[in-house]
Amino acid sequence: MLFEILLALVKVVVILLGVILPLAALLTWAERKQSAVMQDRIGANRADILGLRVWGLFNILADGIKAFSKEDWVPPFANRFLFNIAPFVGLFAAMVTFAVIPFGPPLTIGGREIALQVADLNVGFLYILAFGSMGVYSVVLAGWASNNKFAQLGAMRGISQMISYEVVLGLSLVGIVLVTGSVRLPEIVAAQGQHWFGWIPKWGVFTQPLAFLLFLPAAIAETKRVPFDIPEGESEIIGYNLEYSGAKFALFLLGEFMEIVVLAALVTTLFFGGWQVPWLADTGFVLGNGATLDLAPALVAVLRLGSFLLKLLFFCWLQLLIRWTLPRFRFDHLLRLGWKEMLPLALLNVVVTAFVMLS
Amino acid sequence: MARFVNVDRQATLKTALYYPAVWTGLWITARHFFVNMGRHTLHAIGLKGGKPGSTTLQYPEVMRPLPRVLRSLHRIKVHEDGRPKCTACMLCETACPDFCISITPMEHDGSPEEKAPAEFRIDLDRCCFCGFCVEACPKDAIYMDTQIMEISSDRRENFILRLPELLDPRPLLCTGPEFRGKSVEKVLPHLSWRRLDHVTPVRVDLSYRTEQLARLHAGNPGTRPAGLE
Amino acid sequence: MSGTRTERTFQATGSWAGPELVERICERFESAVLGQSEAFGEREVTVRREIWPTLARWLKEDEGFEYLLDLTAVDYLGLRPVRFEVVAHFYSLSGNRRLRVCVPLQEERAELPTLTGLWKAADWYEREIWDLYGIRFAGHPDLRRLLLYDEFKGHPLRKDYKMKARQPLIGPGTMGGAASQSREDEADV
Amino acid sequence: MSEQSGGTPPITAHSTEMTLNMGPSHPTTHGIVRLKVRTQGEEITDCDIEIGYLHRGFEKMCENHPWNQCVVYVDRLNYVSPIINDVGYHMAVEKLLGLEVPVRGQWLRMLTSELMRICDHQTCIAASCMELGAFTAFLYLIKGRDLIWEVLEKICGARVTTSYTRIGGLAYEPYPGMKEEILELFTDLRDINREIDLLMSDNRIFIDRTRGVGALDRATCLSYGFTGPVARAAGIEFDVRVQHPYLLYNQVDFDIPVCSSGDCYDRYLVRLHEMEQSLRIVEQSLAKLPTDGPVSAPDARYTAPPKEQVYTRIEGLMNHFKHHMWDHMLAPPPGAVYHAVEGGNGELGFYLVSTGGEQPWKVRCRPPCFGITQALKEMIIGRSIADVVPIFGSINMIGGELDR
Amino acid sequence: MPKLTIDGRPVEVSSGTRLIEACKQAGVVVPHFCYHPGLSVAGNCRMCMVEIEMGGRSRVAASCVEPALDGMTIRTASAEVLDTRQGVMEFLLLNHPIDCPYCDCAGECKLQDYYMEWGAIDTGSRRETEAVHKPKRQEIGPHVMLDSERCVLCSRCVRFCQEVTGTHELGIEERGSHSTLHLAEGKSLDNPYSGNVVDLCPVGALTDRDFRFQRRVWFLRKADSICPGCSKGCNLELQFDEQRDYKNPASGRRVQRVKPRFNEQVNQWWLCDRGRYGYPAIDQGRLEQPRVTRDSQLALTDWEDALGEAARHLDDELRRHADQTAVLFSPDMSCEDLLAARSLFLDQLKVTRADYQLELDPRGVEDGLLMKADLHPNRAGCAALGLKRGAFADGHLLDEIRSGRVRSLVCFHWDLPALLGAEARELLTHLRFLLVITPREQAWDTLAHVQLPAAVTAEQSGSFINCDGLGQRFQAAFAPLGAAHRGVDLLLELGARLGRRPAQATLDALVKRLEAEVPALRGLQMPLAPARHVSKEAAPR
Repeated sequence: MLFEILLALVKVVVILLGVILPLAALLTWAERKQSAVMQDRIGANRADILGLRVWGLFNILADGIKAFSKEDWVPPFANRFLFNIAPFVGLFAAMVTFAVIPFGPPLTIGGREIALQVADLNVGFLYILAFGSMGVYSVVLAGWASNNKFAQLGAMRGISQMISYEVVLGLSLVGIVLVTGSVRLPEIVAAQGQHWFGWIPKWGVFTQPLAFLLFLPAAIAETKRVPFDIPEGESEIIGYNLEYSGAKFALFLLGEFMEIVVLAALVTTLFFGGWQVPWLADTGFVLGNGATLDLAPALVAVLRLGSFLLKLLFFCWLQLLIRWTLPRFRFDHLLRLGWKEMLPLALLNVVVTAFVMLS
Repeated sequence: MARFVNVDRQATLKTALYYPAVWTGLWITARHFFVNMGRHTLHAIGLKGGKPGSTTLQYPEVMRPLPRVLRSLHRIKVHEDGRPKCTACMLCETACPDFCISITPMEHDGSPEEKAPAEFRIDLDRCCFCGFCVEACPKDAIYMDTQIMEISSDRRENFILRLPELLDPRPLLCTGPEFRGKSVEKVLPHLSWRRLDHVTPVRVDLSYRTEQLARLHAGNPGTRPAGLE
Repeated sequence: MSGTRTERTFQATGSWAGPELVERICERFESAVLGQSEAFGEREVTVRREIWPTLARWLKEDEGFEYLLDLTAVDYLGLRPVRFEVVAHFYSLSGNRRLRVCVPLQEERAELPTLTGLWKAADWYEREIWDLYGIRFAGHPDLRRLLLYDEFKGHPLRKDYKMKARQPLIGPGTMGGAASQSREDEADV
Repeated sequence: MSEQSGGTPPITAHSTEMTLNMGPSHPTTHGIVRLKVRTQGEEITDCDIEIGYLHRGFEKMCENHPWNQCVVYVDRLNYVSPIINDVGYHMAVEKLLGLEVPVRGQWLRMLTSELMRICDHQTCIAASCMELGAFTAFLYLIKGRDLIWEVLEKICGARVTTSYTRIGGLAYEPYPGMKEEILELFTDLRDINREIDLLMSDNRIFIDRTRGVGALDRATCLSYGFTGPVARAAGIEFDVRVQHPYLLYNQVDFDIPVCSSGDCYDRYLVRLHEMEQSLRIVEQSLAKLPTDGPVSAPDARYTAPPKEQVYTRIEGLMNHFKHHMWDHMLAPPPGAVYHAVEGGNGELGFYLVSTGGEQPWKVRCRPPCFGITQALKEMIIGRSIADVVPIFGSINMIGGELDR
Repeated sequence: MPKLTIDGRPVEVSSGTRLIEACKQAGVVVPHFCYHPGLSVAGNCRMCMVEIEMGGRSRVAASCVEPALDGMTIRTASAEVLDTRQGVMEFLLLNHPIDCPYCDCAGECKLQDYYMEWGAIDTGSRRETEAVHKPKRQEIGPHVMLDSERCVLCSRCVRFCQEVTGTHELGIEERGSHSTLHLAEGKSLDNPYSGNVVDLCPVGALTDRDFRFQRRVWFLRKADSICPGCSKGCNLELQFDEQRDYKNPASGRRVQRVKPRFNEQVNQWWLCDRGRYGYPAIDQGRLEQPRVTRDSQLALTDWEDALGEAARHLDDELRRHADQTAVLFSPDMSCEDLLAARSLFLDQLKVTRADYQLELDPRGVEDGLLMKADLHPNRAGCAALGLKRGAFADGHLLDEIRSGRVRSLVCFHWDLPALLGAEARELLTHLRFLLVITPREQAWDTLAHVQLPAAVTAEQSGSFINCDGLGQRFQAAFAPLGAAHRGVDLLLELGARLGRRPAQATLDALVKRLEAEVPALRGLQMPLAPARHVSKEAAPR
């Protein structure tokens, strides 16, 4: 038992410090650099250590130092307590979601099977939805506690947006659950290791294409980024985090970037086979025509971990691409899209999937 | 030969579906991304001939070539013997719409022009860089071709150019707060002041001013005929 | 610069209203027309203040001048016996012609009826004229200063407003204007 | 605001309405303007527009400067298309003087004006896109603007504060190779326009944000005195270049795009198409530009003599002095003129009054975005806060000419 | 009375009128260099050519030489005339140096004006040959600088020295293009009217050494004033520039130069050098702040304090020893100041002893031309206002003090310490109270109890009556220096401290009262406010 707890702790530390935080931090850099390259610019690259610039990677450090050394200012008219905890709520919600993501196949070390997942909950799927929706509290608290009209408006928009899109989010995933027959994420990933005709992997995106097309925007809406950055809408109402500055503002940003990572991980897990590599079985590559290429189990594990990471990075990249390309929705258009267009489609998807599964 | 042409555009199914146009947009930006990344990579591995990966420049290490006509910081030309070409004719002061030029003239024995500026001040805080002074100068003296664009300081008096700086503006270049306390030699190689290379270094002869300046600073308006009383 | 000048050969670049319009105006408003001219190819009519809104309505409704392109004022202090002149530029899109109408105004009665009922554009133009020249527009729904702040003293485009006039400081830290500088050249109104 | 807008009840702690101040420094207001907005939830119920934050006393300054020094103030009216202002002002002064600008100067004035119009529309579309969140589109357009500015810099020695024209002509001769450089530039500009078209025009998010937003009917547009792209988007066929052709606009072939509904989307479309038409005008101007001849009227009374004459000959020197000295410089005969050009935002008129002095008695600029900004109130009342963004972007308010 | 037609306009002029004057009467200004109405006709510049048609024959002739005859038809701008003028301009510019940038005359130079008006054409005639060079920068007198290269040989200066001053310093030697203006052997242009040759020179050949390089003429503003230097009351124009003094207060001078103003009755076109170069007194040696002596200590103070002190003492003196109080007016004061002072001290405060003369008044040189021995501009004004009162034996102030009949004194402008000598200083210490109102810093030390700074002539509007009984108005050119007050304002303030309401509380009221009282000041034109300097026809050149 003690070992289990210790192992879980180690996993938490490794995942948090080894994957999410660095990735989120890296994303702050990637967002600037990628947008710059998209826009024919050079992007941030001035921070240097001993004249070494490394394409501006040290800007992450500089940003961190700057954000955390700025004055931590609470407006006098704000509700101090709620104002202070709001960013942490957001950060927490984004972090804990990662607990159920399987980022690699179970490893067998010393005869003991170690799942590359912090917690293999039998309700992992619900857990994600549950904690994903906790993010809304951060927005509400920040907006309300700031006691500022613009922040308030942002919070209001945030609530309706996030609550609306949770419905679509959940419904679009029902199809996956129906197809894979499980709400445990490792099982969902495992189910995507199969192939049709030996060639086409049974990834979620192929079994549930409509669900994917609905899930992606709905999930981006949950992260409150362009084109769904209405709670922020920096050119209209500046947003729910208007009164924040310094470290706490940085926490909001960090939370946002973590959500990007989580979202990428979710898309990977649910729709792109998680750690699965097409045609890679435990023993090595098995192609549709029967050809095989045997690989050492360690190599297979590394390939699968790498595959997960690669997919994760790709979806991070895609999110950034979307963020810097599209204009912002209007509030009512967003709700119309959610309730009137995506929700019926999601329901249809569930019905059709169920029908197909039944028949 | 001009016609009014209606360019109304109707909504189509393609637009109604969101995704087609969104993917088109993503494709455009992604293409920029990959093309630029490719160019950056080629550049990084040493193929410097191709197009650069970005339209922006790594300022101030890299400077865009500025055209010669660009109106930048003022300077005053000198004759071969080191005298300023300016004869304090005041036309630039007259033509200046911002009243930023102020010249104190004086007699100059050593030149055929008889007259020279004892003091020539340009208040850059007021200057709008219109170039009227250059146009007005009848002696080919004042120019705005130093290509010095970066003029910064945290003190107003640093924005007043006087005759020595106008004749050789290079010492000016260290007025910014980040350069304070550093020597010219230390600052110059870092910045774009290399630009000044095309402003030929001149031998400036300001010796004629000493007496006049001393009088100015002493507050003595000079000898004049006795008054009525 | 004095001396001989060549004859001004000016080609009209746009079409301005022809003399027949002026004839119609004279016919209709008779004695209220103070003068008319065609200089530089531009048609100008000077009228008495009394007929201002009537003339404008007539121009808009009967003569097809849909546009009130510009409304401004000129201060002829020391040049003309009547100090102010409100100048309007009308434009008829359908007939493609322009017309300038000037209304001289005495300083003591610097007031005109508003045109806001005819052109919405008149609203801001009139506010601007009030702001900068101090000419009032009777019947204007909201005659406030437009470009300057409410505490501004004087009307700066009047010729007797000195170029270097200073305004009292306002806003927080000036103790309700008590600390405002008093200078010789401060605006005196 | 509540005091002024009469009937509306004041806002109290228990009102469902609230007052929002958008501006004077608010991300939507790219230009300093303050919208005091009264909202019911997200819906705007009333609005008061406060302008004047950029009031620099343009008229007063011009009244206190000689005729030929006003150009530095005129430049800064519409700072995204300064040369059009320069041309407008100087054509008005030349009208007063009865001065004819040589053909070469006219072509150059025209082609630089059109380059400026492209800059103006680029800036406007770019800013609207950016405020809608499409940041990349913004930078693509700004990149295009910068390409033009780089040429402009070589033409007149400055990027924004051009001071390009003079009474009787231009301040600078075109530089060698200008024609080729501009034509080369056009491939890039057209690419950018195409990319923007693909990025924005069919994007439903963009269409939803702009279609049907900010539209006013034709009668209201006329009543507010709309001119330029905003009027043409509403189907009003008015363009000073057509109705009152100035310079040599009647010698080039171009279309003037017109839409019918007058909403933000149509304004965007009109501007997008106008850029292409301006490119066409520039191409034709370049083709027709005479290779030699003066760019300024060679009239000793109005234009300064060439510098080599000033340096070497007493005649030139005296002429030069007479051009610059107070009490001797150019003074148009008494009279008043109004001259309009098609600015980036519509009819840009200059009403000048001369009393025969060396300084203008009055320099009035008819700012094209004045009426349009005034109509902003009518456009946004009844709409949501989010709609302020595209509407404000599409009217292209330019603080410099609005507040003067 | 010949009747003639000038440019289509019929004109009738008195017989013997030169054509150039006839044209002027017809409103046509004929360009000219050598002609000057105050000098004899030389007819050597050939610029004033006009076309004369008479008896069917037409010819081009110099209008300064030809007398107007009945039936003449004059065309001043016909093709032939313009051609001639252009030729003259080309000829004059042939050897002219390229000097405008450092020639003080630029801006009021007839060559510049006429070139733009009549000769704006560059014929390029000097392309091959080198221009003739002549001596430049010659100091030919204490006030005048000569540049022979710029000279157009109009000979106005030569004629002035012959005809007006009769001193014959200048002449023209050599011939043809080598003709040069030069000083007569062993002479220097140092007559007391030498500054006038600078005004006469139509180009930049003769320039003012005092004004040399001080300020370009197109920056100057002008105000009509009267010379306060002597009782002649010459009309002059103060040319000043206030715009720049803030930048360099040490060397800033407000008045840049003084030019004569034409007045047929007084000075015609001329001005003596003493009046012309006396303007530094406007800015130098001025009392700029009120001074008060307390406990034998001289202290600078503000107006509030100084006026209070003066009023307290004066009130005290008048209440207790009214008969021992005297007022010494000054003939330097304007009539308005005098009236205000009279109304305060004589009419309201009932001071019984007053005078405006002093026994030791220095007298200047008197010549037949302009200079007068009486160095005060307004003695006649003082007389006209009847300022002598009480037993004040004709200016013998010292006797009065010595005898104890005067124990307190209000002294205007007079520099008593300088005029009266050491003995007087001793006497002045006997005074119980001494109030001094003066624009000048004077060596009163602690003798004066209160010194109040007043404005000088250039700083206020007012009027003088000259030695011939002619009343003349002048205008304020600029604000008083430092804390100085204009005389009228100062007296009104002082009166208010003493609880007196003046009968005439404004300058306008004073002017009206003066017009009613003094016949010489009736119906005078009020000069206009200072104007931007227009050099062209301001002083006939």
